[in-house]
Amino acid sequence: MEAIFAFCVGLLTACGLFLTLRGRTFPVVVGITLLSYAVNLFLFSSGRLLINGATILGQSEQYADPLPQALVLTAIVIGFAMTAFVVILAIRARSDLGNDHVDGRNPPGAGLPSDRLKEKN
Amino acid sequence: MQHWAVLPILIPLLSATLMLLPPLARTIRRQRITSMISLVLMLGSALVLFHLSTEATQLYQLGDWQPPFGILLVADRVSALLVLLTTVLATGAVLYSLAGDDNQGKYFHSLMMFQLMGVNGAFLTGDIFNLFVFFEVLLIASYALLIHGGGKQKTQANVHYIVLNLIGSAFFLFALGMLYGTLGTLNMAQMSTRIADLSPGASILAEAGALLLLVVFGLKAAMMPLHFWLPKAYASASAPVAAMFAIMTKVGIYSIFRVHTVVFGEHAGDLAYIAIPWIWPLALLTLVIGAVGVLAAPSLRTLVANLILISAGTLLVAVVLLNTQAVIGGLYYLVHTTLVTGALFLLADLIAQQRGQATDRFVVSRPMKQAPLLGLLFFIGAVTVAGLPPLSGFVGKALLLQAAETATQMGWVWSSILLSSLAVIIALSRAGTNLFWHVSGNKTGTENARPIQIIAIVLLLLASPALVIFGGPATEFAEAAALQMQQMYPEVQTLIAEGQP
Amino acid sequence: MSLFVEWLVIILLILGAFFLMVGSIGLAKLPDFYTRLHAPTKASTLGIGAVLIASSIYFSVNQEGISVKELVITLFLFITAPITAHMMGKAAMHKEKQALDRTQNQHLQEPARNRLPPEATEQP
Amino acid sequence: MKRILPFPYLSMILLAVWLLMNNSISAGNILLGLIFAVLIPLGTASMRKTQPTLKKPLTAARYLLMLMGDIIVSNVEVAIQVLGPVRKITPGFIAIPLDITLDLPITLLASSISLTPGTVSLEVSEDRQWLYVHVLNLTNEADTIARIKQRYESPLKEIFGC
Amino acid sequence: MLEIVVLISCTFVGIGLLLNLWRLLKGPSVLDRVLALDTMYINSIALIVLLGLYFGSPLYFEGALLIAMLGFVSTAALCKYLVRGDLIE
Amino acid sequence: MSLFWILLLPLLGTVVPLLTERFGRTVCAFSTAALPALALVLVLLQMPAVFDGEAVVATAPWIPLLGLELSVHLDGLALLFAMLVLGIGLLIILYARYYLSDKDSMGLFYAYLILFMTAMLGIVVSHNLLQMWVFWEMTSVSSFLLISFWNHNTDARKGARMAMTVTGLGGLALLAGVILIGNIVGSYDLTAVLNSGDLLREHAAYPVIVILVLLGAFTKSAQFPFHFWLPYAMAAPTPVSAYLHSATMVKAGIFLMARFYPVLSGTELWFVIVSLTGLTTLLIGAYTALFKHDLKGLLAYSTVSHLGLITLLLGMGSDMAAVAAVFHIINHAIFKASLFMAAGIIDHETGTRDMRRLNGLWKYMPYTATLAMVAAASMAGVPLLNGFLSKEMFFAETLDQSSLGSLSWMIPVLATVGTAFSVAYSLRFIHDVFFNGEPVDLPKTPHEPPRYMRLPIDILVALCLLVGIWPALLIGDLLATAAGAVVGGDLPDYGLYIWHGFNLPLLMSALAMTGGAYVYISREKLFTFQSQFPEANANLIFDKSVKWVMKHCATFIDWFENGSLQRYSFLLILFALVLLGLPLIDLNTTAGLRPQIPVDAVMLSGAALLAVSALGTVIWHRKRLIALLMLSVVGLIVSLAFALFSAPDLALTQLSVEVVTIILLLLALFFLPQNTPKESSPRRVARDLTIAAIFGGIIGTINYALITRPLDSISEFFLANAKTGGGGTNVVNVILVDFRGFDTLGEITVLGIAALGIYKLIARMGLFKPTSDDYGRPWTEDKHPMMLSVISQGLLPLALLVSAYIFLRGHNLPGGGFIAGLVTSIAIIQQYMAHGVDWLKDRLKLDYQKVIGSGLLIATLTGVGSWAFGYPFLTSWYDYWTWPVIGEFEVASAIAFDLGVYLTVVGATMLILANLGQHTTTERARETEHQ
Ligand code: NA
Ligand code: NA
Repeated sequence: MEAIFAFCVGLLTACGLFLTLRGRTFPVVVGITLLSYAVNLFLFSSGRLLINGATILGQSEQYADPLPQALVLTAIVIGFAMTAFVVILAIRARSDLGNDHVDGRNPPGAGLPSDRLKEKN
Repeated sequence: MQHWAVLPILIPLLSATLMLLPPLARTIRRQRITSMISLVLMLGSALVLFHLSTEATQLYQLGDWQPPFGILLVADRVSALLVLLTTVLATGAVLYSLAGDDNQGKYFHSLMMFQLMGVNGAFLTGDIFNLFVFFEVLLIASYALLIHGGGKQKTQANVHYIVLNLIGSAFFLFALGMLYGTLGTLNMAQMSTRIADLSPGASILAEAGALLLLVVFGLKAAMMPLHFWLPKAYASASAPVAAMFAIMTKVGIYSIFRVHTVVFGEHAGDLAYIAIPWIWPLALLTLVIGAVGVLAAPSLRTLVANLILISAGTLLVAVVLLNTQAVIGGLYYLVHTTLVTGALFLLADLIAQQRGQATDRFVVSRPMKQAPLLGLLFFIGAVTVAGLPPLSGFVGKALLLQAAETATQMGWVWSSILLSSLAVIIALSRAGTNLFWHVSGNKTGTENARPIQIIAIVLLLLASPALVIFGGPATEFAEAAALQMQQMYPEVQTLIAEGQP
Repeated sequence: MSLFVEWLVIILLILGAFFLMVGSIGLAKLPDFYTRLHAPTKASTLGIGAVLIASSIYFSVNQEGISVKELVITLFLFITAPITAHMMGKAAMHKEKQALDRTQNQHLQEPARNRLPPEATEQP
Repeated sequence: MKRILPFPYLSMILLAVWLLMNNSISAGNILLGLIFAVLIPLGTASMRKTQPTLKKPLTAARYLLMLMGDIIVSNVEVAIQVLGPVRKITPGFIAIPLDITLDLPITLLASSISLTPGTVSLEVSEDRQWLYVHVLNLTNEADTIARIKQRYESPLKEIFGC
Repeated sequence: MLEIVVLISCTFVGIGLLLNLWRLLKGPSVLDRVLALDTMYINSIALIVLLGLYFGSPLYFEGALLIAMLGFVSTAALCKYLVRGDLIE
Repeated sequence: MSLFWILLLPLLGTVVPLLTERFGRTVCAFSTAALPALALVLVLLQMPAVFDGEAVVATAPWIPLLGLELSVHLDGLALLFAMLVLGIGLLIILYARYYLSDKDSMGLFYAYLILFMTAMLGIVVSHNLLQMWVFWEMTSVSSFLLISFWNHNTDARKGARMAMTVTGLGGLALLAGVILIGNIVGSYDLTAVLNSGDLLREHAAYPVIVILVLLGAFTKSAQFPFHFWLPYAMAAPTPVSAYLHSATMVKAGIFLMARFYPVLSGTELWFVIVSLTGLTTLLIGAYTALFKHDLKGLLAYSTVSHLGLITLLLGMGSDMAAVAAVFHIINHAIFKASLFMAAGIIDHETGTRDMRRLNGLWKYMPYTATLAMVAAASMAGVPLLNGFLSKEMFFAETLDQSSLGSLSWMIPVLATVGTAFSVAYSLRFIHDVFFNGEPVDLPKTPHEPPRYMRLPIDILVALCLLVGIWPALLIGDLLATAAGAVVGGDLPDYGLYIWHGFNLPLLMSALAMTGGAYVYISREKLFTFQSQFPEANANLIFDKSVKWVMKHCATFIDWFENGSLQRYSFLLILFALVLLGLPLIDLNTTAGLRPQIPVDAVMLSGAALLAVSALGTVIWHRKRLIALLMLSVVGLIVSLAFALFSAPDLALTQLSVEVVTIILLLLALFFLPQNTPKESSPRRVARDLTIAAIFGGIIGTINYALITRPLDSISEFFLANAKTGGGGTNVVNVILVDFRGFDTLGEITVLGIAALGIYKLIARMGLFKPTSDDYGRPWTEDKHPMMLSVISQGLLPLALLVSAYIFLRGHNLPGGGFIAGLVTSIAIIQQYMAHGVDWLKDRLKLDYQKVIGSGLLIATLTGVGSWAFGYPFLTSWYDYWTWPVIGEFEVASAIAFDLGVYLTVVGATMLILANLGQHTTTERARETEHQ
């Protein structure tokens, strides 16, 4: 299982980083969210993986490492706060700068920010 | 039970919180008073802590839990000094803001206090995850402060600043995972003792973690090539905020020092000083980029922002030289540069206000209403920051030059530091002559600067002559602090030892 | 625990899991959105219900005291599932989802979307 | 009494749910449950639209049981239809004229419809006169409508006395 | 015995989840994907309950409860977004 | 002790003029002169002691760690220069009293002047090299102020900047040199340094030291190739020029060479560099001076040339040459000061300095003319004047030296040529100004200046004559002691006579005289010859080159910091990648020895779900809503994973955060474009994919290596003490609220701050409001679907009950304040969605800011509470109580803390979401009104 877990963490990291390297705010936000999933799983697993070992005293035979869990909880909350801020900032940036490019300027030859989806049915 | 060590964190937290609640939340006036009162209290407690730390390192076990299990605050000379420095800087910034900047948007005073809490926490904590938490506190506060006053530039700069720092925070957590996953502890003192005993495989993982931490701290410290966020962010921030930001890069450098020269210091076996070879070239490059930026700067704010880069590079040099003299110079220089750059940000704002359309750009403009006064302040600031005698800059610079030991070190360190100083001299003489003397038309429009603003700037600038006049005691303190800092938290080690059955 | 109870649990579990799977199959298989809408809203409710009851019985028997908290979840699902379906149907009509060709009374979509009586729009 | 318990039914439900969740009827839990059963309705009172209250609790109970049965049946039906060949299915829209006009009953009706035999309520006309439903396998439109009306609408009408 | 049954049920639910995923990827429309997500919520409730049974531990119940509550909210939010754009107005 | 007063008095003197300015010019001038005069007296009082060779030193500690101490001394050299600096300084003060116009702020001028005087004095009397450097730099700074005194004209500003830059460069070099010397000698104390000449000369770093020190000296004393700044420094008021060119600034460089002469000279390197530089400077200066039409320009270049002469002398290496150098320092100071003052008078009286217009001033101001002519004659080296004597010595020395080996004969020849030119420009100064026909349309008709304006010149010219006639009597001892200090040993015996008999030097003088006369007579040809060469304006060139540097710096910065976040992020990630990757190369075995968990079908399908949906998020990232759906699947699976791997609390938290995030992103998406345009070039996409993939691979590898290795962590402690110490069975929760409650406090603070910041962001935010959905359809009319709202209001109480339940059990079972808070917020948000802002506005009166505040306050005060019992911040307390009927129950301070968490979470989340919702609604309402 460890291998699969590590693979997923790596994949999430890769996907997250790729999206954070995009040029528009929304994909970047999504990327950062993916990245934070990867980070949380990674930090969580630094206490090693254990099944059926919830750290509720008296409920399990052996216990997982509770410390990383606590750390990840903190990390999740902080991550949430940061995401929230950056999301709203994205809106603000678009209203201030007129576009949603991370650099505040539409690169030459960029398609219209809101070109319509071709909806299949 | 002495609580001094925790006060620099609690006082701002409490006052910031109270300012969100009635009755204080109602009027800006009440918030201003609260803010000033808490600053006075903080100055007081910081001074006491500073005094106590010279007698013995102040350890504070939060929740009364034995380290390494609980979070421990460590107020040794250095952290006490930095807390004091932060408070002084904040006092200057807040005083300045009272002239009206604090009313450009909501929550200014609360956010400023939160920022203080974060910075002080980062300086005081002895626990690496707690360090992360305080990093986030000071970051989120800075995000919020950066947009204070509004405007496109701020928004734009903020986007870059935040995204880069979010990636940085992610890396921080990766690194923490690697370190906890190998060392099994978060207490920095205990980490430092465990590194040497790691199995080969684990020690490589720990090394990876340590190096990743360098990226994180380097980003905060604006170490090249992670400095890109800084110039725009600092140049666009509103004056008091920018002044306050002068301390933020120092947090990164302080962390690099703690982690990469103490925790991963000489006791770390194979991992001793792993990061140093990386920092060497980057420190010098940071200096160079800063110098180039200073020469390229089209406006005073940008110039000062790049001065921050130069100071970051200089301090990194102080880190990598790995000797006491360097740390002494570094500490002295840190205090000097933080206060003077802070003052210059404030001054740049006044200048911009009095030059009308031209603001702080180096173009011909109408003469300033208070040219002589501002000119004098600018002159003092410029001489100080350029490291020209008789003001404080030269002492730190000379101490660092002396710290370079081998011929190679001298070659690199001296050339980069001295050339960057030359660049600063050129740029500042140019800036000064352009801003104050290259004028046309007559003084119109703007009203005089408010006395409180001048007081704030003077307060920060006074440090410069003081640091020279009392250079003897100052450097002696720095020496004591340096020697103490290079040891591996002896007091904490004993405390941990007591805890072990 | 007694054999009877164990078998009860087993049956309930298999049943529930089966219905859940059927629901998902329907989601995957059915031809248009409106028909797909049926599968989860119903199959799921029963599937989940069965599984929950199984767990309720299991824990009531295996631990001191009864375990009926599962009922709360069932309650929630039965309250919310129809509303979810309603909202999605609303959205579907808003998006003018083409219903399966052989669907009867397609003309009703128009008034339904605008929340008007059927007479409001004449028969085609 | 009305001031402490503005919505007695709600309070009862809350207490019940509380005890269910805690799996215990210890005195302490009952006390806590009571506290919440009183406080929460009071706290949320301002956010409640007035709804018709139960007139016939027993009918309501019977209605629920019947619904359960229908759900089970409908699940089997749907399961067969899903697993069987899809080609046979002939879906369709129907518009059910409503006699009940109040929000809560209509909602309950729509929910019942959605939960039971191959039907999903899609929309209610703005004038509360029509309920639009999608039928998975529409064989006889009139029958279906009639069946729904008598099997679900009339009992609901009774229950809420409207 | 029970363990095996639980595993079998888990597999059923797992298959269900994979089918949902297929619908999620295939679409064709956004709504189909929303529907797929909603079904996934349901299936994962089941999965968590089964997990609890498997471990014989009641600690996972709240997880199921939360999904039941929050899944509804997020689906409702998505639908509201599709028909009105603005969630809170 | 009194020695310090030599420095302190002038230092105090800087403020005097600023104070006395308002009492009138004369008062101001004399009060200003008082303190320097006193200092001069003090210096003179030390004279006998110095002549007796006593060590006249006073030291006080300053910054020991830096090796910097306050240390003042007077040896011969210092004495000589101190006298020049103060003496001539006083004359300048007097002169400036009349020179300055009423427009000029006299107080400021004097203040700068005295500051400069102090700095210069500091250099010469310093006994500590670092301290000397400090004053050295102070002269640069204060001269900047003086040169730019008339800052309204461009030349002044540019000249000042140029001087600052050049001398600044030199100063930094000098600092390096000084520190290098200090490192070698182990002290900056002058005596110590002067006693370690051999040590220094033999040290490997000697060449570096010499070059650095000479760089300092040459830049300051305008030696080739740094000579160009000096002529432009004359944009300063003439008194300043007179001072800078005679006794100070430029002489500082000479002083430096003289100071280090005993320790640094005496090597090939020194001789070659110094003598050649001196010679070149001498010639260039002398030649250029002749062609300057500006009176001060001529004098400026003559200064350059004479400084070259002195440098050349110091480079010859014979003790006698050193004596000559010192002698010429004195003489040059005297006549150059008087000449500049004369030029100033002429400028002052005629309103121009252009010699093509200045003619025949003899009949307008005969007295001044006489003085100027005598001084000029001295400059030319006419017998009976002091200039003659030192020039003779100079010639003598050029003859017996061998600095250039076989080419040494060139030096006397070139020296003669140079002197010839100096004769020529002196002649021009005399003839072209005072005779040579009638003046050409002068702005004013000249006449003699006020008497006291001339007094300084009287004194100096008198000195020229007296020294010229009775040299030994007047300055014999001074010269001897000064030269002694330079040579650093016994002096050769030399005679200061007017008449040395007919000898080669005399012949050289004669040649120079006649040659000079001839050059001047045939100047027309020379001028036409010279006019072929365009006159290079060093000022412009320098300014251009600085501008060039700045421009290229700017272009570089614009290229490097091009404002592209994508580049910045890429570099950040790349950097991290390198630092992470390199160590791993040494990692031989990835897998550790820890037993691993077997895989089953469900786990696999879960992993598949995660992987596919993650990839889906990337693939569909342009269709934002779909990406969002994929993202929420990822979140769902992650929380399931947490549940599977024994972290129920994490699962719950992840779930609730998940939903809030989705709602948030949906709210945002409405005001952002629905789709991302295709704009990344294939190369960039490939690049990003590569780096992302590699990074992901590395993280995965590390993660695998990590979790397959055994770990010995501190966590046993938490398991052991959670119940006994923290009073809870949910260890994670106990860690959060107790062991590491401080983290949690910080965490909720972050949340609170974020909410405040977001409030700031939202305030006064304009909006892009899509009028139709993504497919161009108008939105439905039905804002708040009836059934949804009916059910929602039924759900609210239930949700609140659930959150209460989750909150209360948190300490012992999965749950806690944070999750409860999120559940509550979601329930409220649900109400907003179902009923709308307007409906809730007057029904739900919660000030979320207050909620946050009180939450933080409660949490903090809970922590502070433990102080009352003498425990540190956040020390927890709990106890079990037993009540009739109720039975036993626990009361723990952790609950209060958790309540703080709960409130903060609710407040923050609502402030973020509801506030955004409200704002957007009101915004849209207003917009629609406008339409
Ligand atoms: Na003439
Ligand atoms: Na809204």
